Amino acid sequence: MAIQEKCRIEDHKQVGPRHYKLTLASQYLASHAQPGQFVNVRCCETSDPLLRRPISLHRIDAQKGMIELLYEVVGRGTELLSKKPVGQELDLLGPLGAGFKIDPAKKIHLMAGGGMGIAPLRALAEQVTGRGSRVAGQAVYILIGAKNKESLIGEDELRKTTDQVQTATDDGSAGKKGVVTDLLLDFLDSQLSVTSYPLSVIYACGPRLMLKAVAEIARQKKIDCQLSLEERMACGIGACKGCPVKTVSGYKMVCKDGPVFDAKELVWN
Amino acid sequence: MAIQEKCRIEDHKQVGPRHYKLTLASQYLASHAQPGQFVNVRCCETSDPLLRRPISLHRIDAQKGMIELLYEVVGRGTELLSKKPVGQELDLLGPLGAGFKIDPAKKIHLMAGGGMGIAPLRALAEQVTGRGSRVAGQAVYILIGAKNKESLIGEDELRKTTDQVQTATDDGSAGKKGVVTDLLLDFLDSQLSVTSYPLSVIYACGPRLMLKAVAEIARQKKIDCQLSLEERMACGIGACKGCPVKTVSGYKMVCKDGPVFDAKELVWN
Amino acid sequence: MELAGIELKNPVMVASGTFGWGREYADYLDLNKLGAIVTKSITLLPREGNPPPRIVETPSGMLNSIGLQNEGLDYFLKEDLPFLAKFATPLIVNIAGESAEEYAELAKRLSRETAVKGIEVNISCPNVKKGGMAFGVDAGLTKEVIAAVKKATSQPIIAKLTPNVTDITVIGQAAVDAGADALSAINTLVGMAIDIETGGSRLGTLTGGLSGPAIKPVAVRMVYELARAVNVPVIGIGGIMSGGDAAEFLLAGAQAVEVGTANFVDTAAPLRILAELNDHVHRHPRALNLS
Amino acid sequence: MELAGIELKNPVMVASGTFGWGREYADYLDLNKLGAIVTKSITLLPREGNPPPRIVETPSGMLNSIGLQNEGLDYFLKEDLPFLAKFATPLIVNIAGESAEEYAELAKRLSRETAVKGIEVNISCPNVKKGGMAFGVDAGLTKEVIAAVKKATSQPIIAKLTPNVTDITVIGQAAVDAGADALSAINTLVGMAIDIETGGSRLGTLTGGLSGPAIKPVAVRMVYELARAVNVPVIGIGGIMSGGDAAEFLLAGAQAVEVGTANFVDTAAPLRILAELNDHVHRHPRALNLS
Ligand SMILES: Cc1cc2nc3c(=O)[nH]c(=O)nc-3n(C[C@H](O)[C@H](O)[C@H](O)COP(=O)(O)OP(=O)(O)OC[C@H]3O[C@@H](n4cnc5c(N)ncnc54)[C@H](O)[C@@H]3O)c2cc1C
Ligand SMILES: Cc1cc2nc3c(=O)[nH]c(=O)nc-3n(C[C@H](O)[C@H](O)[C@H](O)COP(=O)(O)OP(=O)(O)OC[C@H]3O[C@@H](n4cnc5c(N)ncnc54)[C@H](O)[C@@H]3O)c2cc1C
Ligand SMILES: Cc1cc2nc3c(=O)[nH]c(=O)nc-3n(C[C@H](O)[C@H](O)[C@H](O)COP(=O)(O)O)c2cc1C
Ligand SMILES: Cc1cc2nc3c(=O)[nH]c(=O)nc-3n(C[C@H](O)[C@H](O)[C@H](O)COP(=O)(O)O)c2cc1C
Ligand code: FES
Ligand code: FES
Repeated sequence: MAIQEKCRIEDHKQVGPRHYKLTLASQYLASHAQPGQFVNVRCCETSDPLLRRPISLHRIDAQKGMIELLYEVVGRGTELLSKKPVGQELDLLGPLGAGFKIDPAKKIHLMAGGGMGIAPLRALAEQVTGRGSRVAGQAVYILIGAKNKESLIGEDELRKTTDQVQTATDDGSAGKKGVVTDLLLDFLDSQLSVTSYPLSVIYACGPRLMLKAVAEIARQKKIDCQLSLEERMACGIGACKGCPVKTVSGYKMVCKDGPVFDAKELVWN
Repeated sequence: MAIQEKCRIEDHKQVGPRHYKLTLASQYLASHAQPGQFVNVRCCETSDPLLRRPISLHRIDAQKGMIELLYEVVGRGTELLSKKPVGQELDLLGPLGAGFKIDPAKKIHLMAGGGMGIAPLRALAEQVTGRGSRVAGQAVYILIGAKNKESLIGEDELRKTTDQVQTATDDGSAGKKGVVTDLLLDFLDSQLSVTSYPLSVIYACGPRLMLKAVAEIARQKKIDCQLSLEERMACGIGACKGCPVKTVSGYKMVCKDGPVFDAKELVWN
Repeated sequence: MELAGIELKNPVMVASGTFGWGREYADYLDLNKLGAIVTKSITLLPREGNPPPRIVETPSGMLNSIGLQNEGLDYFLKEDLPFLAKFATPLIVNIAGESAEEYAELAKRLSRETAVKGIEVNISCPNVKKGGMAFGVDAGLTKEVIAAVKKATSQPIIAKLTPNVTDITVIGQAAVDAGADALSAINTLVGMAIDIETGGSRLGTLTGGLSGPAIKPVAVRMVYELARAVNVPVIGIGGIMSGGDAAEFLLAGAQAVEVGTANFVDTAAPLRILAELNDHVHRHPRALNLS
Repeated sequence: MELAGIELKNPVMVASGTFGWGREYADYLDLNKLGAIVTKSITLLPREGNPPPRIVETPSGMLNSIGLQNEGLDYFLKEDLPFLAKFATPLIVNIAGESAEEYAELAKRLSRETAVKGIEVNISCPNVKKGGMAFGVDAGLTKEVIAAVKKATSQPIIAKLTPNVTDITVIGQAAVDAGADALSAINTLVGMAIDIETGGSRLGTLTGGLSGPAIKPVAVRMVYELARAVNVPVIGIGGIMSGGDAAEFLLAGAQAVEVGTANFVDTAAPLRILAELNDHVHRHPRALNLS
């Protein structure tokens, strides 16, 4: 069950050119949220901007009663958010949506993040590896794509969760020159045996075109694949029918039925 | 001439229950503003609240290149303003309007402020007394009315400019129990000889009803009187015709023709 | 309190399409405490709705182009009504159709349900190609639809009006003449938002419906006009975010209000607004002073 | 650039009533750089305007009830025109009247002035008891006023339309049929704000005109509808605060824009908006993709 709650800002750091990490105190969210779920954040008290902003859970620490959000300033809502000082309270609604599903039959976890798409992958990786400590028989590989070196956020932190982190940038200023699907294809073709495919699962989050390409790769290679989608939202709780995504069984709501969907369910156009 | 300018916040202090003093760096405003003039302040960058907020110049310090504003949080604009930290810049338009006129023939300056109406009187008192040091032959008396002790703001500071400060509160929790016009009447009747009336001038700023009462007293006693009015504003520069006040020669604009008017000009209803 | 024969628990209801089927908000507030629940518009057959994006934020408002996505009447009766029937709060079902016959059929079948206490007739949805607002901008068609619904049901009928007209009192009067027991106003204003990068609409459709605080001044004005023109109760809708906003509509002549977009911003909105309104009314027992 | 026979310096003009007589803004920006100056509405005789308060802020907008306060045509010709004539910027004079004859008389006398390059006919002011919007909500009266003005002048005529209508293209077409060389849209939406402490209007009048970012989605939609319906240029107005907003109107089909309420927020608004627009157009040489 989700709740609407005012949470104290415990930490708020700039971690990239327009990127921030926000730590919030919430025993409820920290104990109930699942990787892939999100919170709907009220960025201001006046009516402009009016709507909440959906942000994924980047880290979920039940022990400390803390959650972390990782976000990029792209417009007015996130701009206002970035100005909020430590100590102030933030009005959150969450945890919302259906997160990633961890299938115990899968041993190889490939996580592909494009841009800010890496945000929910940290929580996921920590969940799979038991919050930081590696779990025997479970391999986590993280593939990150970004525009350039500066916008490659969180790599070091992800390495704390798995030593298998590969990066690509559009301009080659860090990691491989190329996009995250290049890394994925390369990995599947040269670092994973075809016999491991049934034991593997791909989780991806990022721009729509990237997700479409990942879905296509997964389909071709017959690998299970879960995608975290984005859509403009109003309510965030399935009430307004504002955030549809086309699936094989008609429109589903990204906020409620997702944001994580099985790639096989989705209809691209 | 007024300009639109971003000014750095040099100091910002809470000085009462909902009252703040804001010090801004602006050589231009500090050198050009006259007591009774105001600045039109942009309280937020988004479109809600949309319009600027008019605030009087509380102090004008050409030497330091600083101005001070004294304001009360009464709504969303002033609320947002009160949150602005030192170091941030504030978008100001000013100095605007016609301020108090200091007539060299007047020797006795009676200043009556109700509530936040004392804000412009500080600058005026400092002007009359030559910024803090008493000027021979010029007497400045300041009468302040407020709801209660807590909202009696700036008394101590005003005493630095003149030792003639009298106060009244509605509930008698400080100074005399009563309103500022009680102080004024009392002063005129028992502390000033009728022969001094022609050498005297009353300046008043405060709620409309108070100003109306002050105007009536001045009319009866035949004392010159200047009143600083308030009206809802949009442009602040005489362009929109949004802030009319009825005068003997038709509607005039508070922002441009005022905010200070000769009491004789005004038509009350 | 009673409004057009419906026993409201209080004057603060939730607006159609902004509160889902109640279920979605049940975790966040006690549905028993609402003035009434107004459902999202229901159509005879399931509707898939419009392509995404369906939401664009605008200054102090939002455009939506949902397009009446819903599972249709049968599904509603089977899946949603039993849930809603559990609450002590009166249920008002909002209906939309492409013809007067469809509206009548919906009304007829809904009035068989004892849980349904009133029918709000949406003749003002701007997001569908057929029906919806096309009725509500035309006094003749308004009459036709409302008269058909009136014949089909003995339930109280609320005609929900569109603000996209020159004179809302003409449409309101037509609805009353045809048998509407109350009017609700306003539905959304038709608006557009263009993506300046692509040159295309920022919605999946060309236009959408504008709601939220931005439209409140227009809504208050239209409610005021209606309340003076017709002799049935008017329900005020449009940009209500606070008890003060609700009070404004009541002062304008509304007997009750519906809270819409505010639900998205604050899941507790209707009950917060009710508490603020009660508090205000307490401090101002009687304040109505419009010339 | 040329618009309906007027040589605009660029597509960003200032909107009537929000830029005074130019003079008020001369300290803040170079009037020579504006696309055109549109004056506040001028009436034949002086008008005192409405009682205060005349301004109420609303979410992302404002209501005004100025009521066309101005000193009348004679005063304008004597005191304001000589000042405005000094600038290289084309001058468009906005006129308002209580009858077709008054509009015609204004147009006739203004067209004798060589400094006047065009006449904007305000048939959309919501803040006067007679004339104004009463014309602009009625296709017949619109035709009557515009035809009278057309007969009285050979200057380019811009009919300024009200959004408070069911179908703005009907009024727009009527204006074009009667001889309008261009249309400008929109004037303000009629709105109300009630003081919940007193129960009275927060304006000195009962209603006011809503302007600012809040109305932009409605304005863009109406400009889009007009641009597709008529074969004269359309000037977009309503809530333009940035170059992006201006671009939105151009993409919707406007040939130029007028900046209104933004002038109150930022005295440099029109030139900032022009710079931002040029920058945008530079990055997006051709982006127009509305279905
Ligand atoms: C389920 C979900 C989880 C998300 N998680 C994160 C996260 O962890 N970190 C992060 O930085 N961002 C995340 N986003 C995207 C984030 O919600 C948007 O960047 C944010 O809402 C933009 O708000 P704004 O006011 O700053 O920008 P706006 O001014 O509203 O828009 C600026 C641009 O941002 C894009 N945008 C705006 N809203 C959305 C939206 N709801 N979905 C997608 N794109 C949008 C649009 O392209 C728009 O042009 C997530 C979105 C969803 C739907
Ligand atoms: C020339 C002038 C000088 C002023 N100087 C000062 C000053 O030095 N210190 C100070 O604290 N205040 C001053 N004011 C009043 C100040 O402008 C308002 O308090 C402020 O605009 C309120 O903004 P808000 O958003 O906080 O309140 P809002 O939410 O806009 O309104 C809250 C309440 O404040 C009042 N109010 C709002 N705007 C105005 C206005 N323009 N004039 C009068 N009352 C208004 C109304 O009663 C309203 O109900 C001055 C006003 C004028 C016109
Ligand atoms: C997302 C959304 C969906 C809506 N769906 C419906 C609907 O199905 N039927 C209807 O009559 N009104 C619908 N409306 C209109 C609202 O009920 C209400 O009339 C309007 O939004 C104005 O109120 P507000 O400003 O408080 O939101 C919808 C509004 C929104 C924002
Ligand atoms: C204070 C004010 C005064 C106005 N006066 C006039 C006027 O005299 N004549 C006119 O045609 N329009 C007048 N308007 C309407 C504007 O020109 C413009 O059409 C409207 O405000 C919408 O644009 P905006 O949202 O950019 O302000 C006025 C608007 C405002 C806010
Ligand atoms: S945002 Fe309302 S249904 Fe998803
Ligand atoms: S505020 Fe515009 S004329 Fe005074």
